[in-house]
Amino acid sequence: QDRWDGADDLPVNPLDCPMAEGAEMAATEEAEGEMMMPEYDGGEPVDAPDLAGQDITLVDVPKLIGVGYFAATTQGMQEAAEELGNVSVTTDGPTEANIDDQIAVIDNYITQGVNGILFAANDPVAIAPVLTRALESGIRVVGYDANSTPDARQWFVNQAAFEGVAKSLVDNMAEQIGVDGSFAIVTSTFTTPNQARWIAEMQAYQEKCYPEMTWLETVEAQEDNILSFNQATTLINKYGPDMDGIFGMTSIATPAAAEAVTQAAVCPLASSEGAAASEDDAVVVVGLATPNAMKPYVETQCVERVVLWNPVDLGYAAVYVMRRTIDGEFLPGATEVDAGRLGMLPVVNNSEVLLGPPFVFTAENINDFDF
Amino acid sequence: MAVTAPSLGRSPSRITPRFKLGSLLSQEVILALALIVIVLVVGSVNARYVSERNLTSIFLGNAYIAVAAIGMSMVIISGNIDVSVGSLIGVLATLSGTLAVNGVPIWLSWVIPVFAGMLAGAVIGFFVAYLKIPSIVVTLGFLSILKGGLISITNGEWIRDLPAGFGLAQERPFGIPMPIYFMIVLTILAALWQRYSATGRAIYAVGGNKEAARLSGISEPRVLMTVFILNGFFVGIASILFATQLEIIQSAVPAGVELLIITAAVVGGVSILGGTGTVVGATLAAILLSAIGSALVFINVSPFWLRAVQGLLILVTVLADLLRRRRNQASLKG
Amino acid sequence: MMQPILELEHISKKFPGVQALTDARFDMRAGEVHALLGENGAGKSTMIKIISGVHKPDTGEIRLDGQRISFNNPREAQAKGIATIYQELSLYPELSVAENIFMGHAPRGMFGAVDWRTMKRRAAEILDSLQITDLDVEAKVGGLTVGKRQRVEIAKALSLNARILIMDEPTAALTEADVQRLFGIVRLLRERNVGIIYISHRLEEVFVLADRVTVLRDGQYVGTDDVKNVTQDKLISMMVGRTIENLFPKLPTEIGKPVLEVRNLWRKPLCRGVSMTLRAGEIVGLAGLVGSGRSEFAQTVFGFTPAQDGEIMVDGKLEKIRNPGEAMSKGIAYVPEDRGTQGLVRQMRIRENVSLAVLRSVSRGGFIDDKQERELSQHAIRQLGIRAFSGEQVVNKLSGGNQQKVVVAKWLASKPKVLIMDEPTRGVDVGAKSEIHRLISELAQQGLAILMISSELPEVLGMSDRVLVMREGRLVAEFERKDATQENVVAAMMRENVEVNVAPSRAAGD
Amino acid sequence: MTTLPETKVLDDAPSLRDRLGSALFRQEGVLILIGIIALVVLAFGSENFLTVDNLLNQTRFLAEIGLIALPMTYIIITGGIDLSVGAIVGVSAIMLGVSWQNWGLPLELAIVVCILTGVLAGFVNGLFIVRVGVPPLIMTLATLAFYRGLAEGISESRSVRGYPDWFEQLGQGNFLGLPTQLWVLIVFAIVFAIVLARTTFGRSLYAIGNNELGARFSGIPVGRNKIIIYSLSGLMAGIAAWIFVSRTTTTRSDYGSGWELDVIAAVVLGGTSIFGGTGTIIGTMLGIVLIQILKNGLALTGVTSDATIVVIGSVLILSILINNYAGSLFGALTRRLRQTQQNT
Ligand SMILES: Nc1ncnc2c1ncn2[C@@H]1O[C@H](COP(=O)(O)OP(=O)(O)OP(=O)(O)O)[C@@H](O)[C@H]1O
Ligand SMILES: Nc1ncnc2c1ncn2[C@@H]1O[C@H](COP(=O)(O)OP(=O)(O)OP(=O)(O)O)[C@@H](O)[C@H]1O
Ligand SMILES: [Mg+2]
Ligand SMILES: [Mg+2]
Repeated sequence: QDRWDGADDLPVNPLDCPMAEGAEMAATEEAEGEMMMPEYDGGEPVDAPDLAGQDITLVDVPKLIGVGYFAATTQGMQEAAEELGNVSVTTDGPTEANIDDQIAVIDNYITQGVNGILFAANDPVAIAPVLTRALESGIRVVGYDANSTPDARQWFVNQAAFEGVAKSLVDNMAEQIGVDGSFAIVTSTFTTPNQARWIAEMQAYQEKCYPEMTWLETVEAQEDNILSFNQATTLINKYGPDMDGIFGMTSIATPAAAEAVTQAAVCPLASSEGAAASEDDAVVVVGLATPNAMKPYVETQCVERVVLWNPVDLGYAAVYVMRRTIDGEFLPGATEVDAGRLGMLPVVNNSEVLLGPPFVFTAENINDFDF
Repeated sequence: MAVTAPSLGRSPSRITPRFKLGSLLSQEVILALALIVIVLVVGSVNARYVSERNLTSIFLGNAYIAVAAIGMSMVIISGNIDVSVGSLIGVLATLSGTLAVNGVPIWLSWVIPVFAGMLAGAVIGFFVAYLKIPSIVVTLGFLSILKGGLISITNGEWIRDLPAGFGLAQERPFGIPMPIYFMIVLTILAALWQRYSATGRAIYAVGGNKEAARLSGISEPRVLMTVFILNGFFVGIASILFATQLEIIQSAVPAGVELLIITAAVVGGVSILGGTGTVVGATLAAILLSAIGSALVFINVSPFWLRAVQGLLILVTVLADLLRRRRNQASLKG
Repeated sequence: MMQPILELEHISKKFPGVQALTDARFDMRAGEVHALLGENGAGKSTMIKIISGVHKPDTGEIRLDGQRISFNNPREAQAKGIATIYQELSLYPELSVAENIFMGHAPRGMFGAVDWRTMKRRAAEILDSLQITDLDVEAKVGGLTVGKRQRVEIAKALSLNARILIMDEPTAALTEADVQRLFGIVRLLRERNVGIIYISHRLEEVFVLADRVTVLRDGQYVGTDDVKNVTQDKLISMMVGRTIENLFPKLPTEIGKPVLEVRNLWRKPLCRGVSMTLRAGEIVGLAGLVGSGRSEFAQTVFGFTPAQDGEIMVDGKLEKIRNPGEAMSKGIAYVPEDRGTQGLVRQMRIRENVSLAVLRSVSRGGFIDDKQERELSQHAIRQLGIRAFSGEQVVNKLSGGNQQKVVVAKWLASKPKVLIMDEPTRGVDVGAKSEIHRLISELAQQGLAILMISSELPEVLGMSDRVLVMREGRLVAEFERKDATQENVVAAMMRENVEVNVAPSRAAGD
Repeated sequence: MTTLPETKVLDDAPSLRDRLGSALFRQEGVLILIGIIALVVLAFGSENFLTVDNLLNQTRFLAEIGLIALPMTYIIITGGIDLSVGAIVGVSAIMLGVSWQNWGLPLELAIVVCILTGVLAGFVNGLFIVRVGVPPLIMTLATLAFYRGLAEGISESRSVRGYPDWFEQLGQGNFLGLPTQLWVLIVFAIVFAIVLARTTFGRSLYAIGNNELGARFSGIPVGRNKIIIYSLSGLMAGIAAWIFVSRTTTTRSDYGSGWELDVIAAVVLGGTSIFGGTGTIIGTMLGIVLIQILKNGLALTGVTSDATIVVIGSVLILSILINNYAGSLFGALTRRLRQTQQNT
């Protein structure tokens, strides 16, 4: 398996390895280290009307509509809109995660004339021209979940730095299967930018911090739950005892993998139903997923940990950032932004707002969340 | 009759065994052979491929595709096509889940979508059979309507907290997953029906020569209605298997499923020109596709080239079938 | 005088732009063979399609056994014991012979399941009763020759034991021998008191077979009479409204140098080392049984099924002919035998069909010249008297014979040196037939070399300077005009086929 | 009686009434009708809709699909189909990017590679369909997977970026006041329309679609023509890929996925019979435009895209339905006229 460095050949920067404690610290310190001298690299709308404090209409264009994840971000945006009172957001986007449809949708809203556009890009570069056009016609542009080239938008709300997610995933896996364990990955498609980045960062981080770990392979499963299930099952069958863990890179792949593990009766914990015959056969599932999707498996104890930021918060934050930007309270060079109930969020990488470190759901806390 | 019948065997000119064998079984035989070859080759590379567990999951992999492909075969044999099945599966799966979580008795939440599927089939059938709109147009239309409608209504909210016992596809009587039973039983029933029922035969007639069918007193519209309603039935079953395999239901349309189903049908030897083909072939093809998918993972094909190889293999099976037909034609002429 | 079982009165039927039938009438008695005659487009097929429930008449009434009925679809007619062999073959290419025969009324076993064994057995029985032993009941119809398909059609009609059997030009596709067989069957059925409506353009058949005859002209009823009271000329004048002096107007021509020379031409399975020469101004008739390979020979010369071996010389020059295009560029034209599938694009206009084979000649730099094209089609329509209201009419709507005229016109348009005509007058009425014959003679006189494949012996004998006979893909005999008599031509066609045909069914008999 | 034909034949050129009638009552007429209604309604729905800027801007989005729809019309007229067009766009686009960035070809050459890739892909389809006799739907279904696979394999699913500005001209720039790609579409549309309507090649396509055997007996090079149209399909997919890459300044291996259905929908909406034998380029273009008008107009009036595709789906079915009715209506009409003629 040759080195996987993602679909966009961007440089990776693995975070420091966990040193018993303070690992988190290290991470955030690093972030702050950047925050010292932020020189803003985002774009600027051309003579945008001053709408400070006035009612504004926003459009939210996710990668695609009609999937659980973006249903959650939409929910967050509506919450924010209600809190603020002077914001109205409509969500509209392509029905397939196609960049060309997404461009067309955004273009229509530029023509229709909204005050601000929130987007999650299907492709960071391909989406740039239409976003630039938006800026040129005086529309504020803020990204979330999936970034574009910086100068094509003003701010990007980063749910969790790629390297942060990578670190969290790999660390959690390592803790369960040991530093010499072997694992495979089930992702959506190799061309999905976020997944590609995460995988790239994971590989870099694993090679840096867990050199003994064996990286078996990465398989595609689209956004299709049955296919994800089949792929996971195939991996289990293929490696048998030689595979200790599976990463699920999407909110679909992870529960599907968990289901596969359950039905193949190779769950790690002896107490769980569908428990593995022996220590050897056991397959640990760690992945990105919404807690709701994973509750069944966490309850049966087949899965211990699920990593994710809160997509509701993500949408929520995006709207706040947009509002602040329009109100002129959040200007280039700022180091943090007030995001309502989420408090102050730090600015990283010059023009990105960091939602915070990824959250790790476990049996203890998972029932406190509903998204 | 003036002349008494010769026993078929004794009239030499009547039976050419070579041809009989050639025409009846070959497509299925080819697929079966391809299946065996793959299993043997990959198995020799990696023994785990032929482990009982993996073979099971190969059969399980495309079970719901196979079920849907049964209906699709009939549609295609009748000289039509249905590109809306993917959307329909998504809609029916969502329906099933919604019913279940809203306290409808589980068995009902399994049955109602099947009827809903037949209803949808009836509507499509009506457009095709009585309003005389080409099936590709109708189903292209329905593809968007169903998909758009589903998104507008559910907005993609996942369905979860499904009641215990809803997971029909997760049942494993005698250690064999439920979908496999459905696949096998339905295939056999459909095959028998197609061969031994008048309507079953009429499908071939309508697909083969509309005008002639009309002249021999076959009501084309009625046959087409039957075909599309049946298709709806199989799609309904497929959608249940699809919905009940995991603990959650994405209330969304599975991408590209219709192409997979159509592929299974045509690779199964159903002539897209209508008038010929069998459902057994379609099911075998579905299994073959699943076996290929799994095999490519086992023999470590670079994941990037996976789909290319898949396409190539599909092409090869199709060509094999084609050359067989050629041979039969030749043996016929000569 | 016995009471008729079927009566039609004051029948009118209008199609878009055409009054197919006006106040026509017809009646039929049990156990009679009633011939229905008329020019192409006279309304014969329409009449029988009304009887068999395909069309509903606009006006008029149908009585079966004295009481009034009306059929909404063919099934209802079949239920009443009316079976039909339609003019255009209607079979399922992908299905077996047995299934074709029983489609729509297959024998059922338990649980109403189709009983395949019985079905095949019954199919075999029916074929035997027609003494057809060269048909595999499990063979796909798609691969059969035109002749064989025609026999399947007949078996199909007989499979629902009908009391009224309608045959719309059943012999059009058959060769002499098969016609004789068919007559045998028809007589057999007449014994069984089945009433038979028999449409044909071959008048001699009418006199051999029919008891009564009804004539239509331009959709109107002309008259009905016992065959014994009428003469051929009487019938013709009833049909055409005028008398036709000579059916085979063979004009004297002086025969020039060889135009087409074929040496040991091979194309398996049905063209086995054929050699022949065709001279300018000469009409050569090619006779043979169905499946004797005449078409394949012709289609090989024409490059449709390129030769596997052998030489083709045009004007003494050795030519390589790999496809019809090349054949045409060498001046060879072929009028195919099956107008429906080979000769025409039925959904297209007359104009477009006539110019299809010669698009190059009516176009400049690849662009079609409307004016030239229209002139071409108008000329064709006039030259052959095609019955259509304009060149813009879609060929589908033309009657069978008029469609045949369009095919001929189409190939004449290519102004060939060598004209191969495969069944040029199949399904063409006497009037048109004599026109086509005259045309052939004239063309020959203008120096064209003509090879005429025909299953109608009188035509072959009447028109040809020489007669060639094919059997099983080989050229087996050649006669000069003077000694080409019915007897020895048929003999040449049949030889040892006789055994082949009869032996098995005898074996079946005991 | 026998003199009847001659008199009739003389006035052979289709009369104005026939021309008008058939034009109005063919699918084109229906589309124009629906189109006008849509324009009016939508114009009331949003003042931003019926503006030159907006409409011109829309043409950027329909250019690629439009270009591919041209040869697709040919193919469907011959009774064939090409499901692999989307995948060909993908593989062509990838070849453009990879040959430029990874193989270091000059971008101009890379563009040529992109287009040739398309042609080759289409040619392969045609070759198998004609020489081996694989039914088009099956062949292109297989290559749909295969070509997409090639795109992924060759690019290892990496996107190619960083194209120079001049390259973006085609997809984002203007020429003589119109979007550049609109010119490309217009030119090709006119050429394809003329070829289909006026040339022997076009005529042969209709003949093949209605009766292939008959066409072959008429000496029409059926095989050659089929290979040509499938290659054309590849060619247009290649050009579309070029425009698309230029418009999005990126190359992804998933480019063009799902386009096949959009294209077919447009062609069918344009009145081309899926069974072959009939169809026009004008119809196809109207179909393309109508779909884009709906997508854009509805969006501007605040309809979200999920609802929009519902509308488009319904329009597709309805328009054909209307057309069937209009057809029989027109038939009755002319019959009436003919009768009055005969009576006088
Ligand atoms: N389906 C139809 N639509 C329109 N016109 C038709 C149709 N069928 C037949 N006609 C017209 O009706 C007239 C009678 O046709 P019909 O087929 O009955 O003639 P026919 O006597 O069978 O001629 P032939 O001996 O050539 O078969 C012809 O002018 C024909 O063009
Ligand atoms: N329509 C057709 N479809 C398929 N094969 C055909 C067709 N017509 C002719 N053939 C081929 O040509 C061979 C000869 O056919 P055919 O019966 O036409 O011989 P023939 O001597 O031309 O008799 P006839 O001219 O009376 O039909 C057949 O064996 C068949 O293989
Ligand atoms: Mg007739
Ligand atoms: Mg012949």
